[in-house]
Amino acid sequence: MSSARLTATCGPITFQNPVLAASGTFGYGSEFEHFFPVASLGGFVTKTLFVEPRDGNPAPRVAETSTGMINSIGLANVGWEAFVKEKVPDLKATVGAAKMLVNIAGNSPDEYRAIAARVEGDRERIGCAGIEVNVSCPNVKEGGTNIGCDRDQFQAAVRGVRQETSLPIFVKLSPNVTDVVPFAGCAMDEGAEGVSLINTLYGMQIDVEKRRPVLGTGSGGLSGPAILPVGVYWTYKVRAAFPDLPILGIGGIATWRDALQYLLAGAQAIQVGTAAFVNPLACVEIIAGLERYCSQRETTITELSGAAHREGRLAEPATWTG
Amino acid sequence: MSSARLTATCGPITFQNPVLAASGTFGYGSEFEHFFPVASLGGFVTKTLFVEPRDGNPAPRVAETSTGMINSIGLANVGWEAFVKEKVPDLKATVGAAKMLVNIAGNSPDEYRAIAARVEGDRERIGCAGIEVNVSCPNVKEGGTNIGCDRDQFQAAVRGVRQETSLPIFVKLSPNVTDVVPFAGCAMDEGAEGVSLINTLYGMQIDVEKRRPVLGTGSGGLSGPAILPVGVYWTYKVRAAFPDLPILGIGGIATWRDALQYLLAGAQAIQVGTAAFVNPLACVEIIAGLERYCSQRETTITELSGAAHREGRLAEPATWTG
Amino acid sequence: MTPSPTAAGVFALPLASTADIAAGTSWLRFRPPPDTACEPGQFFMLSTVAPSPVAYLGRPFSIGDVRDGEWFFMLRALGRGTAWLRTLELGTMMRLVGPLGVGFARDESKVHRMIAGGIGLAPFLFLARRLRTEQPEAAIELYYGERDARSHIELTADEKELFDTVERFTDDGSLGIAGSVVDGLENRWAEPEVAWYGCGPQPMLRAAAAKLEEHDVDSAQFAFEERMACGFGVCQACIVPNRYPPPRYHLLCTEGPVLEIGKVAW
Amino acid sequence: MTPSPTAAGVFALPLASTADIAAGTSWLRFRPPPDTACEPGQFFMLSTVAPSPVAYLGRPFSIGDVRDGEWFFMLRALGRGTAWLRTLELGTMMRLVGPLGVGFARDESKVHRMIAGGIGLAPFLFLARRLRTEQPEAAIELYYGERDARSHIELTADEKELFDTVERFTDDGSLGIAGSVVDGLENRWAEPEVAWYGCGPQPMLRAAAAKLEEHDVDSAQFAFEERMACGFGVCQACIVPNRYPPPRYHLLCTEGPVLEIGKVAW
Ligand SMILES: Cc1cc2nc3c(=O)[nH]c(=O)nc-3n(C[C@H](O)[C@H](O)[C@H](O)COP(=O)(O)OP(=O)(O)OC[C@H]3O[C@@H](n4cnc5c(N)ncnc54)[C@H](O)[C@@H]3O)c2cc1C
Ligand SMILES: Cc1cc2nc3c(=O)[nH]c(=O)nc-3n(C[C@H](O)[C@H](O)[C@H](O)COP(=O)(O)OP(=O)(O)OC[C@H]3O[C@@H](n4cnc5c(N)ncnc54)[C@H](O)[C@@H]3O)c2cc1C
Ligand SMILES: Cc1cc2nc3c(=O)[nH]c(=O)nc-3n(C[C@H](O)[C@H](O)[C@H](O)COP(=O)(O)O)c2cc1C
Ligand SMILES: Cc1cc2nc3c(=O)[nH]c(=O)nc-3n(C[C@H](O)[C@H](O)[C@H](O)COP(=O)(O)O)c2cc1C
Ligand code: FES
Ligand code: FES
Repeated sequence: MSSARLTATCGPITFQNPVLAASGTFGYGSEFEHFFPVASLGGFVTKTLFVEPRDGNPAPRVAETSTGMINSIGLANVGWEAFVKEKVPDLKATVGAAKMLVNIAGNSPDEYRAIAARVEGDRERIGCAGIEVNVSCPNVKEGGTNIGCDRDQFQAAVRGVRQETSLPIFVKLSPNVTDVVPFAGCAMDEGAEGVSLINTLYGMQIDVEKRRPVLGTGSGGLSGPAILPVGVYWTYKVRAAFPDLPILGIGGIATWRDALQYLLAGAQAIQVGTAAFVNPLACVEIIAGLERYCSQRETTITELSGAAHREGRLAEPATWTG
Repeated sequence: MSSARLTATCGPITFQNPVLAASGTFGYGSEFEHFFPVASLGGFVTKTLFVEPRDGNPAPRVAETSTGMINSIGLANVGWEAFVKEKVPDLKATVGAAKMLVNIAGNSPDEYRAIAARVEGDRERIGCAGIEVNVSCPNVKEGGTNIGCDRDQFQAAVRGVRQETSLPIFVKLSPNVTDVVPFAGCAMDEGAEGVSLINTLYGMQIDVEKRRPVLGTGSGGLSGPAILPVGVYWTYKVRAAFPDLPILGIGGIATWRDALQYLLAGAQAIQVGTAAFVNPLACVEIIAGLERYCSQRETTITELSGAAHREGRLAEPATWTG
Repeated sequence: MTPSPTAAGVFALPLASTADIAAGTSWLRFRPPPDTACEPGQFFMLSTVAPSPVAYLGRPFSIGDVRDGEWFFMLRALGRGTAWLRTLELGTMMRLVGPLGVGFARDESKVHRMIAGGIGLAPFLFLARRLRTEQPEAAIELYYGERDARSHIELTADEKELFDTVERFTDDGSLGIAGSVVDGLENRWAEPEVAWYGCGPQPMLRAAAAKLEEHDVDSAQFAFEERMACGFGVCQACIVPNRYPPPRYHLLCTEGPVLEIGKVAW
Repeated sequence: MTPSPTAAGVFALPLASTADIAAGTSWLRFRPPPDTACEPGQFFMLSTVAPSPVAYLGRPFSIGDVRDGEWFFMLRALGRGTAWLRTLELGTMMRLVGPLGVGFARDESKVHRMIAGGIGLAPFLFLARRLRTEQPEAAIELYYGERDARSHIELTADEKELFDTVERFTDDGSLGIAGSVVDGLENRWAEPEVAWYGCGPQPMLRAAAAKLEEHDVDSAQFAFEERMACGFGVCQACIVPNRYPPPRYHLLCTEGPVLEIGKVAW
């Protein structure tokens, strides 16, 4: 149980603390039970689920970069049916007081609609608090354009999900666009309760001995501390544009200070991914750090969220650099 | 003098080796003379120059991030006239056998045209080998949309420069777009001799004690080892799309292995920025490392450039991650 | 005895000692809290508590030996991360996540035969130590190959005691028998009542598997290697193709690292 | 004597020794190659040769003392990077870029008066040492303030010898005179033939500059601080507003870190 100071309200969902396990980095929960009680987290986001199971990409699937990594897992997942039958019973027990968000995706706007319908149909059985919509997928029918980077497809995918479910929806935004803000606006306009940001950046590593890309698929998604400033930037921009849109901040968070950067920039809660690979206790340490910060300064997560905007110090983040 | 193995041919320009000093990170050259002979570099790119001098942004202008930094210098520069009168004489002497690229920018496509005309007018006096066009500037007349992130303004800026000068042009691309490839294509179509990539990523850091952004302008540009995989990715993609378009690879290069990643991904030469702040000898060490690699393996920079494509191992970098 | 995965933990421990045992190869020693059980073939993810500039992710290492309640890891510097781990000062606070994965099943057998290539030797001292206690009558054999004498890890007298036979091979003949372990085993693949264990480079394991198959040996436990980001089943990095899909892949860190060779699509 | 910037270099040197001198404060010692000249007030950018996970960029430190050809830096742990630098093991290979910037001009004067706040003490031992040799007749005075006795850096007997007067202040009165250096100097601002030097937190420097101005003292050399990425004039990070623009800003790392106070727009 976290103290009341840590309560994090993200639109319709209240988390006992603002620290969530990010999609694809905490498996189906039980893997972490050896290390700490997953129920002590604010929330838990499942690996992305499709209607059909996916094997994912060939090896190598990961490569280490400077304070980060690239991955090309390829959204390997057991598929909806196996998830509900084989994973959910344990997962529900594991997640306990933490809120579960089911992360979903598809290969076309229609597939998003289909998986959302499945979640809606099984919602009682799963006991999830909401849905996170991962739009970082290529539309296989339209020749691989990434759904999260194309406004029309993005809109169609979110709309389809909204039509199928009354569960709270968080749309997980890709940073691989010219401007994340209009995507957040579009999600809001389509009736999403909030946004999660950011997913991974495009990245590649070359093996200089073998003279070819390290990953089996060539390139992958960059995550880890390296990308922290990028996630904080977009959190700040989205919060400035839509002050009432709840944000789950993600990207490079490894310490309570990192988490606090996102909260101050405008997130209501945050997610931890890559850092938990290196230090499975990262979330626990972050919760403890935030608890200490809040009680020493007699403040709350709710008060801190977006506080960097209240100083009125900057009109608009610089578009000038260099 | 570098060995012949290191000769780097980038369209019409031949560099004695593939290691260039990046814009805005090597001042006007003389600052590095204490540390090593700048003339031993492949090339030298000047700080971005405008027609008029610019003071740049208020402090703090830099903040350290995980293996990187964000900066909001704001393109402080002495302006064209002072550059030619006060800086060029020393700079020419300093640069010597290294090739000088003059980096230029403006606040609107018209200003790009104007500064290009000035370079053309003074080209004999300066003795530069070419122009690098920095498009990472907001168009102040059009309310701050970044010229490098807007196809129409980008095209207008490059076209203006091309019309004013017959010097080789390298357009320096921003990674803050959904897809860098069409910008490279546009630069090529407008008659640019090549592209430089990448400039900095948008980033922000929040001071968790003061609860406000660290940089005076709020946000800045992210550089350093953290962004290496992003630059390598876009180098690979641009080379795949336009095999004959010369590329100067930039972003996070600190070691010869990093440099080689860019070369193998498709760059003909590379630039070093942030790494030279930490280790002023970074370029020298990179040149020595490449020299060693090439002679041990009896190969040349020309042969290595793009070699990661020749393995025929991947059809297309993955758009799937996660 | 089939090992059941023991509960993994996160341990922050100072590096207690290091000892060089061959070119680029060292023992790393730690003093864990009492009663933390490990099984031969299991592994730990090792990283430094202070974030590292060189290796952001942890690196997997087999539990190399357990003596007087202390943990030993046999570490060979092969790349950036391992080279850096070898340079750490005594007392450096390390993070050890484990024990992870499923180790070697130790069924009754007349002969336990281990084939090791290079640093593939790592899990076998501990395996032999356990087998000695559990099956005192069984013969324990080690066939261990290296590139050359410099890389060869010389066993201590105590370590040699763990085996009834130690046959040593080097590619260049600078120590032991010249040639590969697989060639050197020529006439012994068909021997009955042998429990086979393997660990080493992929080409060696593949060659050994081919020999075993050729001789109709249908069971052998090989410890595999694959890039790992987490080590405990959440990142899906560590895939090994499954001979009998679905699923298409095994997850090496939780189903392995020790796998029956029949399960793997080579 | 007006210092001319000496040629800077990149030195890779092992950390030769460290010594704690107050809460969170140490001396770091290095053995540079012979004949590398430094001027008081100049600084070095310090980093580790192996890239650091904690501090990617170098950090600026004044040359704190030069004795028997060895360099000393007085380092106070104030944030992430400095805390980490204080934990480095002896022998760690460090990169020292410098000497950088323009130090203190040392004109003839009857009295040389240094006002230091906290770690602002750093450049003054070396300045005093030089002045002692160059102007043996002049009086050298130090007014040094700290938060409390714990933070107070106790000078050694040899160091005290460098000064004719040492007045110590603490905010809480736990050592020396209670109160700030600026308050403590109340009646001495107007004294003639005093060369003023200052280094310390911005509010203290601002208060001192106001006092000097009030008393029509038109020259004083203060060492300033600003965030630096390079330290040698290429990144344009280290700006200090210019009292008489253009240009609007001084570049502290090359024009400073020591500036005549009249040049700065406070
Ligand atoms: C279950 C398991 C147990 C192991 N036990 C031992 C042991 O006891 N002693 C020992 O010396 N080594 C052992 N290894 C191999 C060791 O983990 C690798 O040598 C090490 O990860 C290489 O890291 P690097 O940074 O030096 O190599 P680099 O090649 O520089 O690493 C680049 C990346 O590749 C990965 N990588 C490279 N080689 C391997 C490999 N062979 N296996 C897995 N990942 C690799 C690294 O994790 C890293 O992400 C084991 C590997 C596994 C999977
Ligand atoms: C010319 C010069 C000489 C100095 N001499 C000394 C000295 O002799 N002894 C000493 O202990 N300190 C000295 N300092 C201050 C010292 O450089 C800072 O305390 C240090 O940079 C803080 O780093 P950090 O990572 O601990 O702080 P953090 O606050 O964690 O650093 C965050 C960032 O802010 C910058 N920063 C923070 N505080 C300062 C500061 N006061 N000055 C410049 N940059 C800062 C850091 O470089 C870093 O990029 C000097 C500073 C300058 C500019
Ligand atoms: C302090 C600083 C100033 C820069 N100034 C410029 C500039 O004036 N013009 C420009 O085109 N790029 C500028 N850049 C971008 C660099 O040239 C380079 O593209 C970028 O930093 C990525 O490379 P790096 O990671 O090696 O630094 C600047 C970068 C930094 C860090
Ligand atoms: C190995 C790996 C697998 C991931 N799988 C998914 C996924 O299935 N669905 C998803 O939405 N995001 C996935 N992500 C992205 C993370 O949830 C997170 O958005 C990203 O890694 C940035 O956060 P981090 O820097 O804390 O890891 C994955 C990330 C990694 C590293
Ligand atoms: S290493 Fe992460 S799942 Fe196996
Ligand atoms: S610190 Fe880079 S210019 Fe001064």
